[in-house]
Amino acid sequence: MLAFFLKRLIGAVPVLFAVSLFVFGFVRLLPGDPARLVAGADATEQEVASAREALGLDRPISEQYLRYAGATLRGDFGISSRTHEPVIEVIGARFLPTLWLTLAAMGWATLTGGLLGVWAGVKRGRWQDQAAMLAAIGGLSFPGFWLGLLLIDLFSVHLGWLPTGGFDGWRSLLMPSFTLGVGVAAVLARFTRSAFVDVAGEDYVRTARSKGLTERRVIWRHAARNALIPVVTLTGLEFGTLLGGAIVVETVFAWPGLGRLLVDSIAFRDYPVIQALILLLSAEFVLINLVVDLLYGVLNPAIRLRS
Amino acid sequence: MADPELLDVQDLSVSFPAGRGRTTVVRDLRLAVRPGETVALVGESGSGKSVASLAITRLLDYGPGRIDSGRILYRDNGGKVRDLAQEDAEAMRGLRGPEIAMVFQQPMSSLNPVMRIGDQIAEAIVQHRRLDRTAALAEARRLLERVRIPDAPRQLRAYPFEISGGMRQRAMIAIALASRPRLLIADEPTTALDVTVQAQVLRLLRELQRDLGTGLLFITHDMGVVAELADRVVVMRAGERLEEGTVGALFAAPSHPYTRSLLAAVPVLGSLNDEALPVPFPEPPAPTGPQDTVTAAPPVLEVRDLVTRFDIRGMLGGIRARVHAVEQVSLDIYPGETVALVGESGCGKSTLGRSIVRLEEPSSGRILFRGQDVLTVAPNTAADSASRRGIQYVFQDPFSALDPRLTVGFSVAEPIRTHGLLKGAAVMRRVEELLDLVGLPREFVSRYPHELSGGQCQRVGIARALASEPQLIIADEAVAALDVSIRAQIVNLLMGLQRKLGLACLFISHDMAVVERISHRVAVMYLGQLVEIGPRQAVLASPQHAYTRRLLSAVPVPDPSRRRDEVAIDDTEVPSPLRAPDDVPDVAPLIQVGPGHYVARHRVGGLY
Amino acid sequence: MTAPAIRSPAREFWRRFRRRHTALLAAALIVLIVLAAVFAPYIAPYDPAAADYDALLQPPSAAHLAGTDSYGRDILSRIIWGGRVSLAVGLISALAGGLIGTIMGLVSGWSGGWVDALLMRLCDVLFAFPGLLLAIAVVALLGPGVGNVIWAVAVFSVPVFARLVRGSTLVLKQAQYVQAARSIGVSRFKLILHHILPGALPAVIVYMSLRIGSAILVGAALSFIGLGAQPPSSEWGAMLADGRSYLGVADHLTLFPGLAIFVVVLCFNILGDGLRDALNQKLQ
Amino acid sequence: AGQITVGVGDNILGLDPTDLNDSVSLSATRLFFQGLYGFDRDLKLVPVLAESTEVNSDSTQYTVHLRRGVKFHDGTSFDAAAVKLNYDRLRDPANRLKRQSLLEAVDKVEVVDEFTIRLVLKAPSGVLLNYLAHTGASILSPKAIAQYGSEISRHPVGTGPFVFTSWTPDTLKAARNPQYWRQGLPRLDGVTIRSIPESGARLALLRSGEAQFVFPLPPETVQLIERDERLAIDKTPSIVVQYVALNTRKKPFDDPRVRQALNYAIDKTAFIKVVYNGFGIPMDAPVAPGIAFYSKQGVWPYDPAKAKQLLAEAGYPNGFETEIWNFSNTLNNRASQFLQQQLAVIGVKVAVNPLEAGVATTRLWGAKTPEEAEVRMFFGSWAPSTGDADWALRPLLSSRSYPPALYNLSYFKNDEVDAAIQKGLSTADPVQRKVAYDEVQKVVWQQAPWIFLSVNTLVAGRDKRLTGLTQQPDTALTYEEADLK
Ligand SMILES: Nc1ncnc2c1ncn2[C@@H]1O[C@H](COP(=O)(O)OP(=O)(O)OP(=O)(O)O)[C@@H](O)[C@H]1O
Ligand SMILES: Nc1ncnc2c1ncn2[C@@H]1O[C@H](COP(=O)(O)OP(=O)(O)OP(=O)(O)O)[C@@H](O)[C@H]1O
Ligand SMILES: [Mg+2]
Ligand SMILES: [Mg+2]
Repeated sequence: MLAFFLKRLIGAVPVLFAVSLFVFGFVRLLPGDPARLVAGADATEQEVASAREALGLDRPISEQYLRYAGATLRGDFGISSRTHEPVIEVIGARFLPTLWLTLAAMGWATLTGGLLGVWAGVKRGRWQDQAAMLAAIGGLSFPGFWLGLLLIDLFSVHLGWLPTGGFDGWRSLLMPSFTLGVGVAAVLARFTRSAFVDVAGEDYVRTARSKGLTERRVIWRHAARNALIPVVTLTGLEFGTLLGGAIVVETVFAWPGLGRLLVDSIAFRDYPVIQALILLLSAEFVLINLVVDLLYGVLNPAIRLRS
Repeated sequence: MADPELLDVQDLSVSFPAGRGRTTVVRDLRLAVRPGETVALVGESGSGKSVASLAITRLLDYGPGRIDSGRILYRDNGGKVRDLAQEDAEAMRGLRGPEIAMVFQQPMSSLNPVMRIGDQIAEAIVQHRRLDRTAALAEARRLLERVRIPDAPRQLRAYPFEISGGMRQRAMIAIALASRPRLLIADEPTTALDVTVQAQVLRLLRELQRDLGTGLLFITHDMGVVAELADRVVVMRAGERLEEGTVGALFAAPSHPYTRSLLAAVPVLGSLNDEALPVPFPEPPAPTGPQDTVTAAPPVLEVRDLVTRFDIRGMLGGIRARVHAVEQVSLDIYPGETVALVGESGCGKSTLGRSIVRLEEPSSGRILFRGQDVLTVAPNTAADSASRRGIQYVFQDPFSALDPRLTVGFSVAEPIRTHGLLKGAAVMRRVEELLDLVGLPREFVSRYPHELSGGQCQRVGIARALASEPQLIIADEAVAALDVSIRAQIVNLLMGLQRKLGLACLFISHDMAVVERISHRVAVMYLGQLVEIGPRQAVLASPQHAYTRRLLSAVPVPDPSRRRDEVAIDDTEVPSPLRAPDDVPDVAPLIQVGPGHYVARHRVGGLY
Repeated sequence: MTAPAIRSPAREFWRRFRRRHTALLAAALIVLIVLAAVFAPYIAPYDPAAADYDALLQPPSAAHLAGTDSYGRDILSRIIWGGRVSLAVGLISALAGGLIGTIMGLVSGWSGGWVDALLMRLCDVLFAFPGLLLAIAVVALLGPGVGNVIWAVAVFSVPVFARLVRGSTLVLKQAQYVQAARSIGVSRFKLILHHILPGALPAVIVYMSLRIGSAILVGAALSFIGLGAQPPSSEWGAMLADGRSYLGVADHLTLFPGLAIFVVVLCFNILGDGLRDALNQKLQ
Repeated sequence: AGQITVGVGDNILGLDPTDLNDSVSLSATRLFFQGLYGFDRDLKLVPVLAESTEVNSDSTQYTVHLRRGVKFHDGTSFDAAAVKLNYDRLRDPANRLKRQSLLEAVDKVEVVDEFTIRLVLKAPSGVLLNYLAHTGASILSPKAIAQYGSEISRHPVGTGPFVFTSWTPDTLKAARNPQYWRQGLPRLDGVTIRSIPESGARLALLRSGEAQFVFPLPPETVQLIERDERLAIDKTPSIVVQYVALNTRKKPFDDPRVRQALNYAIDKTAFIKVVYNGFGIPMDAPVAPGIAFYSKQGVWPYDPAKAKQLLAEAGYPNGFETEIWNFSNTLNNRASQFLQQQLAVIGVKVAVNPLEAGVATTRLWGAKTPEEAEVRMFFGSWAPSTGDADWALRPLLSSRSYPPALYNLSYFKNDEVDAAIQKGLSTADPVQRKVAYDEVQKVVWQQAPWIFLSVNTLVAGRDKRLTGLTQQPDTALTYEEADLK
């Protein structure tokens, strides 16, 4: 187990290295002159030049990479060219809000999505199934910003119950996490339903019924658990994606998260922040997929991992 | 009748959707079970026995089948008579378990693949007996011990895929018994069990009847078991009840011609005591006399020192223990020869067979097919393909060996197409021919596995194995789920092919009477090792190994007048092939005791 | 009596699908919408780009069934034209991503070992690389045409499909019947095609039908952060995003494109369900 | 008294005014910092930390008398030494401050006495005080500069009406400066600035009462505010001009008739109505009316027939095809689309190509020579942060301002204009400067290197209880006199 874990973690090192190299090249391939952006819209040529020097962009690209790689290995991610703060701090300040938002959104979305999906699966073909499906599709075809604005209009402007945005206590978390979770819940609901319908016809579900178990137990312990295996994959992936920040929701609710940071950093060609963010995201994904793989084994003993 | 009925099925009809209409598979069935009574339901494979039992428990509701008419009267614990055909789902749920329990025919797919055996048993206990989980698990362990599963504490924690076919079946029985039902419907509960365990399970059922007054509806093909166990017998064919009677009366004077032919086809162990070679059943087509098909040609299959072990892993992948399923087995099979492989449930028979077709990865040893080591050939080469075509495996659990998403026709045609034996419409003709051979209607080509009965599935498996015209068939309990007449037909079919094509066969079976009929030689396995091997006559008539002797003594006799009330069964701890990862068992060499007759002389697990 | 022929799994599937009337209806509706988009020039009542400064933000009326937008353009016509872009984005990206991802997942789950490790780490990288970043890059490098975005979206659905399919493959690989087929000597390709893929397909189909909707909405998200379709090509997502600041002032600007997306997503999901159910031999 | 919250559209990137160039951050620093000079709300130059200034006759030496009794937030006193330290810090290229060009003209900073300072220039300049009035030339506490070093942008210590409390990515908080040198001010106890990028959410912030002032406001939402009697719309004429630069080096824009035709082809009133919901006025000179030395030329009339005729004269009777770029955002894209539609009427087919911010830097400023430039039409705006005609005209229209040096995207070159711009820059005499800039504006208007579009009105939403919070034409907010009833 530990060996497996370590092996995967060590396996992640080349991945991260490849990512770092890739990202380094990628951001520089993007058209755009960071120095010009740093210097500002009405900067003079000298100001631009001095900004370029300050960013170290006047040096040969190989030297830039070596510096970057060396610093990264030491855990030094550099200074943001947009705010002049150390990248660690820039990201650090926004990691927690993103984490909260993600956890809250995933929390309710997996619960609701899973429940809704199983419910629809149980009532397959009946009106409850159809209603759940319509709700899910509604959730899917609602763009986040639209829903977000509607919620703000209702709960903040008209009812005055919740703050319009910002990262400030649990009340500020309600609307963003709801908005963010809707899509996930919808996807999970549809997906769980599908997996559930496949499993519900299996013989072992019949066996469970023959034991006289309550229908709830039959559904949850026997059918749902087997249906969970594909759902886990998706949940893991959605979780990872959300950890990368939900740009739209963060923007609507002025949530100081990583997604907006990424967009802003890209718009500003803030190389150090982009590089560090993507490295962080890769690490997250490696970790999440590791957990998903472990979960496979837990859920389905036949595919337990051989390290 | 003095006794109040427990179950009284009246004019039950059940149908399934078929094409645009429905087909009726159970028609006007009448059936009664009294408390403490054992009713055997026998009949042709596919005659509707399983469907009828599903209808009684109303588990049919969860599939496409419908009860069209009839009443299912049941007298519950409170003495109230209810018509189960009319009860609502919640009331039925309350009845299932403590009132009516069921053992399903297909134990593999009927166990939840991701739940531990112990939990699956304990669950029923918790639900109905109001015990907490620990107590329930302790009770589950007791149940496993009572169905003679070795190493019960560990098997509690095993998953279905980790245990042998017979163990699964016993786990199913344990689940059904867990709730102490008043009516137990057991659908072929002992087909995958070796005779010793079968005897013990039957005894367990009798005890249960005695203690709780449980009524038992017992579906089986084994007339020996019927004779041994049943009070009354109901014979079914094509969805209808043909006749019914007490076991004595029915065996003595069957009234319906079908019943008569059924009983005539029952093989009796010892009937070939004087015959050295296998002899086909006296069934049509006219038998051809003794099976003198073994030639002096080099063996088709040579197994040398084969070892297959399973690592038991914890939740997170660490090895906790090791199952020594096959330990240094060596075995030759010659063209035209049938070697029967017998032995206690869980002793490694299937694993040996599966290793030969490379479904398991042996840890060491060699397997030569026509001189070519199949373990070392590169995949996807001609040699590989030749061996995969030449050796065919008939799975012990036929249902899970068929792709549920493919039609029977496609599954049977698959080996033909894979090896490019035929093309176009010829494939179709060949598939039909194969279905004919195993006694299945041709329209089954468009059926799906879940639309078949247990015996029909098994025959599809056989047809599929025959499709690629193999030189060697490994038949793992291939006829266990078939009624005697079909079984005779299939055995004769195999023998016919042997005669015609020199087919060799490794015949894994618990049914000693069939073994006697079909095999040239018999190999006995015990705890993963081969303990005795020799000409059939020698092994069965003068068994040398203590285990072989015990095995033979437990074979039930298909004659109710010779019913043994208490079989001599030893209740010693069941030995287990499970060992610590570095504890390798010693294997004694086989010593010749007669012409071609070898036996291992050493102590293994309490025997010598 | 002549026995029925051995139908291939695909034919069997089609036979079952034909009986699912709602799914057929949804499919017909999709075809209709696609046709409307294709023949937009003949169907749309107005030129989608023609502005009428005397009729800004008109609510729905007989002349403009869905009203006009902030330039006085006919919203209905824009929706009909916009279908071209939106449907292309949704369909192409979901299909392409699904196809590649499925193949990757099958190979990965089936092979195991280093192939699996390599492919899955590749997925990790793709995942880590936020889709939006690539979309931005594509927009930056190739210009803000929606066509370019299609590929970005497609690429980023690959890892999801790959992991989903790999998950199913890992489970199915252990199935007794797959082993049985393997012991017969069925070639790897056929094994995967006939025994593994059909088992993994339901998940793929469901996810794909979901993905079509979210791909259409990617356009909205891009417009929202200012990287939308190239004007004046109308596109549902962009219409939604642009109309959002008129919420409360002129709601029909968002209502109708929103409705269009909803209907299309709904149809694809119903169709997806039909396909999925037709794959399940136990459902009649 | 009271606390207010102000909603703005972008993130605050730092709080060191000398190292900032985005208007949101600069505006925020005005809570804490002041310069020697400043602008009032009509963009008139007013002394702040200075009391008066004497300029020598050839405009090369500025002697500034400083205000006495002013203290920084950290308790240290404001004096000439502090000013010298600040100015030298800003000028020193080694510090790489983004605002270093503000003091480009200065050769030396001399302390005359404790409260007098002299700025010696490299060449005569008439606009130095405008530069000193720029927020970027604010005075920071020397103690804080020494103490915080490179962290100074997170620790603003100045002389302004508010003291820094906290700053998280989206929220800046400031509290009343009790020792503020202006008696009785500020009136508010505290100010919070929140960044709300989505305009709908920003609007909601105001409507839900969480904020008392939001800027900018999408013009189309004004209606919603007007419906709410607690709220008011604040309109401020801006100095931001919206125009389309036409690359005068490229065919067909090298022909003045074509450029004029394009000016005739656009209905400016409709443009303002459609794109900005009516908030703006048509441009009637190359600079906005708020700029010093603005010289009104009259609006280019909307006359498509005339436009067609001019095109025909120039040899394009059937129009031509070209491309328009802009910085991609909702309003800019909307504007470009509008232009596209209007030009289509006279047969000019325009492809709209919105540029992502980063891409724009290479596409627009990447060309080293006019020949390399790919730009044809560029829709953009210019906000001359010094409020002076020089910075409003020179960077855009002088032939020395071709990219990458400055921003002359129309690659406009006119000798008269060049000479006049130079003349205006090199004297402090208002009369001479007026003559020069009148000339520039007249010629530019005739030559039409741009399509002259509009001067927008800044639209902000305000809670009616909030008074005294003024917005300047360059979008900066002045909090000093704000009060909440
Ligand atoms: N889901 C189904 N759809 C259609 N036909 C079915 C279905 N299930 C069973 N049948 C058919 O009903 C008949 C009765 O099946 P059943 O399983 O009861 O047979 P059985 O008597 O138990 O046979 P066996 O001894 O082989 O298990 C068979 O012919 C079978 O093909
Ligand atoms: N995948 C596995 N993992 C762990 N243990 C296994 C696995 N497969 C089989 N075993 C164990 O190996 C032993 C031999 O099993 P096998 O299936 O060969 O028995 P068998 O002789 O065929 O029994 P039966 O007659 O009951 O079918 C059993 O103890 C079983 O529990
Ligand atoms: Mg059956
Ligand atoms: Mg077995």
